[in-house]
Amino acid sequence: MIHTHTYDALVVGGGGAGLMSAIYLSRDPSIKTAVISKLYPTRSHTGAAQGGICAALANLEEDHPEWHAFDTVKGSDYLGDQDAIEVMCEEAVDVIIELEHMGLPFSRTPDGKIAQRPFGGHTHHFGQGPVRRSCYAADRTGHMILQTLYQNSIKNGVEFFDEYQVVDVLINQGRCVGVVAYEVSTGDLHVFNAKAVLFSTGGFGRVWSITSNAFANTGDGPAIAFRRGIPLEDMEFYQFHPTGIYKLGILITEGVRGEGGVLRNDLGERFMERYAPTMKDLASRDVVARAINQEIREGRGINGKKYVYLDATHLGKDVIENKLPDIADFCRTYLGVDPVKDPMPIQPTAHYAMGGIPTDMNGRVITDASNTVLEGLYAAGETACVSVHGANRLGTNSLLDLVVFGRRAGLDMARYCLEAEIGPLPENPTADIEATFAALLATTDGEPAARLREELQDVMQDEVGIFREGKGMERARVKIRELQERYAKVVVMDKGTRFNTDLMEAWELGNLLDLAQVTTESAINRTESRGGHMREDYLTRNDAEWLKHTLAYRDARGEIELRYKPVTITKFQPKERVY
Amino acid sequence: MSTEESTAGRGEARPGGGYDVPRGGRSNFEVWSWVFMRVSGVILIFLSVYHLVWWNLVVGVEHLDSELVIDRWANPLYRLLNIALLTFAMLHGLNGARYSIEDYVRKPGLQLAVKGVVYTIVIGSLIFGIFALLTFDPSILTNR
Amino acid sequence: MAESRRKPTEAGRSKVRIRVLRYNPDTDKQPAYRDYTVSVEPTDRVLDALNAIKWYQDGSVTYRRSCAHGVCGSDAMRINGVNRLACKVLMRDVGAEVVIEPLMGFRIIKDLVVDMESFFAQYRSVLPYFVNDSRPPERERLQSIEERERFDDTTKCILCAACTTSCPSFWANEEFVGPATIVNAHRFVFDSRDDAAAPRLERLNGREGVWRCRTVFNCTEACPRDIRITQAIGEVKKAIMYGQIA
Amino acid sequence: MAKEYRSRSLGTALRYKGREGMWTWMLHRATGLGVLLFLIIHVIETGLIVISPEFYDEALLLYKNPFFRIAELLIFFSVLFHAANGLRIVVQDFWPAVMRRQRQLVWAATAVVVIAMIPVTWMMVAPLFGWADEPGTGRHLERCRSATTAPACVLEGSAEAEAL
Ligand SMILES: Cc1cc2nc3c(=O)[nH]c(=O)nc-3n(C[C@H](O)[C@H](O)[C@H](O)COP(=O)(O)OP(=O)(O)OC[C@H]3O[C@@H](n4cnc5c(N)ncnc54)[C@H](O)[C@@H]3O)c2cc1C
Ligand code: HEM
Ligand code: SF4
Ligand code: F3S
Ligand code: FES
Repeated sequence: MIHTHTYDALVVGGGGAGLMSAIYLSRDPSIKTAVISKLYPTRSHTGAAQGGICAALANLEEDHPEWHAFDTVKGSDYLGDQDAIEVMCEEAVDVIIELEHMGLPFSRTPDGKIAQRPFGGHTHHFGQGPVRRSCYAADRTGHMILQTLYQNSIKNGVEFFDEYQVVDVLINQGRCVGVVAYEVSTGDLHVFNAKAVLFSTGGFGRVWSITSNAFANTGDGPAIAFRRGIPLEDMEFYQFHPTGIYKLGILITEGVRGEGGVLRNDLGERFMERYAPTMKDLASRDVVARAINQEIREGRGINGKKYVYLDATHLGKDVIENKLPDIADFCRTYLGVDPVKDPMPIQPTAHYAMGGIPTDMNGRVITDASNTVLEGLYAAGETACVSVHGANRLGTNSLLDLVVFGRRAGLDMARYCLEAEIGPLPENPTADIEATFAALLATTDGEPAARLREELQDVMQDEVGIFREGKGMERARVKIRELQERYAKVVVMDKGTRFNTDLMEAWELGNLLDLAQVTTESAINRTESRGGHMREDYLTRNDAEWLKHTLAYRDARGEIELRYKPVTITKFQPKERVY
Repeated sequence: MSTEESTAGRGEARPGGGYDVPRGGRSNFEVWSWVFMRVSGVILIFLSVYHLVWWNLVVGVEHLDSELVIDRWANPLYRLLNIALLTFAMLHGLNGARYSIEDYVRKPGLQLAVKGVVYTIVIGSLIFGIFALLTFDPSILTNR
Repeated sequence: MAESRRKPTEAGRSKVRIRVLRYNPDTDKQPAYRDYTVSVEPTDRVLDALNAIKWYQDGSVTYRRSCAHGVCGSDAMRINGVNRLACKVLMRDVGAEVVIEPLMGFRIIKDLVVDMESFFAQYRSVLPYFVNDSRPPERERLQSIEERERFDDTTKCILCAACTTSCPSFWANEEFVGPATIVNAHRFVFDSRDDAAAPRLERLNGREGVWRCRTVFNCTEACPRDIRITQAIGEVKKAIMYGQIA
Repeated sequence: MAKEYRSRSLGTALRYKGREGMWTWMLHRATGLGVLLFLIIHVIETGLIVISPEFYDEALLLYKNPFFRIAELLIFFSVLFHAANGLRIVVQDFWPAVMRRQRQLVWAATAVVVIAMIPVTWMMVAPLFGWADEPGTGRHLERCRSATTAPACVLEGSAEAEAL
């Protein structure tokens, strides 16, 4: 059955970015807004963010947005667009105060202000040493942001379509006119016709096998957009967080190191002193993750295995119980390790997509190097690439990205909705997706999607992970091709219409495959090392050739075509990066 | 970069009041009955335990007879204590019964009927008990 | 993660029988148990075992999940008779036979997926959001560490519904707002910056409000976030009581 | 729409594996209702005294039936348990902070009941088997000796009669 709805603005995804824009849209009751989310919004992965959200509030010591901007630019390995970074760091202060006014229960300083703590890569005086910049609510900052934004959406009477999975975007006559969503509980298709659509569907960490990302983080947004001819930017830059729980990938926040935790190898050495003499354990993530992998490769993993220790035992019970209670809980639950007494076994874990759907500073999706806007389509959050994170995101800057650019997108959509007319739907808007589902359901004798997914995740982890190298990535390219062919014969065991998550998982696998392919192709082509993209066959950064963004397109034959786009540089000229 | 437009109306609900004040039952009946349960309960600890210990352990059920009861009721203080015990226990028990009925009898009509029956029985026996204690004439013993 | 840990080469695996209460209203007359055997490691989560069933044995087994580490609140279900998050229970803690059933008191949509609409409707009924209509200061509203601590516990709620669906008062009476709603009211009632305690307490003072709570503690025992729910409810009751009769 | 299925009935509670708080709640409820039922009967029967003391004495024979002793014990236990547990609830209600130790509180209240029930059980059950005197025998004999009007105050053939 097919239902049709008409709205002014549609927000796809109920995470931090989506809700922030929905709150702004809902301020004007004349704009009919709906949030469509495949999970109940409070289940979004923003809730998993732990450490904090940075802003130069200077509540505890001197700090300035320019310092923050510098750190972000340096963290991005100079690939971030500096105009956007400046906007983000300027607006950070205001948006944090706004969140506080929305009720967000930040931890407090003794004089009642928002508390702040140091975080990886955040420094004072342009790199002189760590600064307390990360605002936090114990170690559940993301949870509190997500809850607060959801609460405010309820307060503003935002309309929600919960457990509706968007499966296609409708682009007609050069502008976006809506989406198609699958109502999970009934299997019905819904066509949403709208003036403006925002994609804020989060990340796609499920491409890798060791990941901090949720099962739901399958990159539906970018994959849908990509298939409809929208490019994806900087997909080769994927962040591996240094400290994931060994084997499980569950994140141990950088806040542990912010509070004074240190990394140790099998010899008990605090090895980060060798890799980053100034910032030590608080160097930027790419640097720390690589250092850990280096230690492991050189045989100094604990007992020769693929992990090292994150040691917080010297912090004392009070700090751990009060500032890092959830981390303590994870360690006790999943490892049987009490961080008060024992070090935590950690290994780098796939964490954050710097790349995504290219947008301008108002969240408008752009389709080429000259920043041509695709009317009516917006993106924000991890799904989008503004690009403020460049080649490597600093800790706490993602939550900031969500709220700053979620807000900007919301405002711009509101403006657009007031002046634009609703565009006509394309003919037979559900035909393509119906065909896709029918094909998936038709197979009765084939492989389970899970097997393909595992093989994909393994090859991506091994060949397109922290260390990359031309030959390995070629192998990955071949493997992904093979998997894409096998995907045509994947079998969906559940043939019903009611809450068919089997079908959805199979469809999501298609997204993972496409994104893995774009990531691999973009990475193979970039013959340098920069930020999260570390190549063993091209060990250094090469600004002369590669100080540019990648834009990946899918051409008519389904092949990937790579184009490039210049980086915006304002104040900070590229320099060598030392921490 | 300009941020002016974005600071407008931070943290505010949408104009025209985006939220409704929820409506609960406006009565305070539940809080009062809750408090009554605690207060009567604590009083009942003394009254009921005393009552039980006295008749079961001090007097002994084997030795019970009307004379003993009449003897005791001759003292107005004991009669008052008995009235208190009876009243508190019945009202406390009645409200307790209401909790259970409201939990387990969910059909509105049926609930009303069951409540009617139970209330009648409990209040009826309470009135009967108080009536007995008040109208009781200790002289029946001597008259015999 | 789960995927790589399920490789059959690893040692320490054992076979476990998982008994799932299955129900698809489109095809089944009533819920029925079905048994599956999976090979697990002691440190696997129950969610990993369910995934192993869904991915390789029976794709129609249906449940919600997302974060896999106890922070999103998707996968509350009844595991060996008690409400738990499937991703927070390790196989070594449940024995060789595990019975998995949906939360009690909600309509079953399919298998372990229950209809949460009434749950969220209850939640929305207590103004679960910050209200302070006075003009905000230029910077943050100040709040002391102690004032912040006052409601810290109840900010942890992930709306998983494990508490509400473990509550005998709720099983009996679905109009009872349930512990989760009270927890979320508590979070604002005791926030020194908030101004709307009165209407929230009024709602909770109603017939189906806090007074339906019989301090059974099932909620507190079930809460995956270790929120001291019954205590929070007690604090709300006291606040109403002193507001109304003292 | 297909048939709606949800688990919501009296039996539901029995399918959940609750802990201390849950079983004490069930017992609290059961004992409360049980005692209420008994109270109603008790009031009616005692009230009879107003109508006719003789009739009351007849009715008392029911209590004196040895099998009824078990019921009396149950009522004793019910009131004690309900009282101790009720007190626990009241304490928790007025000092919510003690709920951190809620399981211990349950065990403490239960311990009080169990300890109190040991002598009570002995005193009420032992006489049935002749292991001890009926409670209050001393007082009773005292009264019989000084009795002027007491009708048949000593049970024939009983230990008391011999002692007299
Ligand atoms: C464990 C962890 C810890 C982190 N800690 C920090 C930190 O301390 N500081 C920091 O700044 N950043 C942190 N990050 C990064 C940051 O949390 C995320 O990048 C960010 O939350 C992403 O938010 P989002 O709104 O873009 O997406 P999400 O919060 O992931 O939300 C995505 C939404 O899209 C919906 N959705 C997805 N697909 C569809 C579809 N097809 N149809 C409809 N809806 C769909 C989902 O239901 C969901 O509501 C952390 C990330 C992780 C994984
Ligand atoms: C002896 C001292 C007593 C104390 C301290 C006491 C205490 C309490 C308390 C605090 C409650 C409220 C429970 C709640 O709200 O969760 C309660 C409930 C109840 N009481 Fe008592 N009570 C006592 C005696 C009695 C007596 C004598 C009766 C019978 C007539 C009785 C019958 C009930 C009933 C039926 C309930 C309702 C149970 C429920 O809702 O689960 N109580 N009692
Ligand atoms: S209070 Fe605890 S159990 Fe209840 S919904 Fe919140 S997190 Fe879940
Ligand atoms: S289980 Fe229910 S009765 Fe109260 S203490 Fe928890 S809400
Ligand atoms: S999957 Fe998120 S709580 Fe279990």
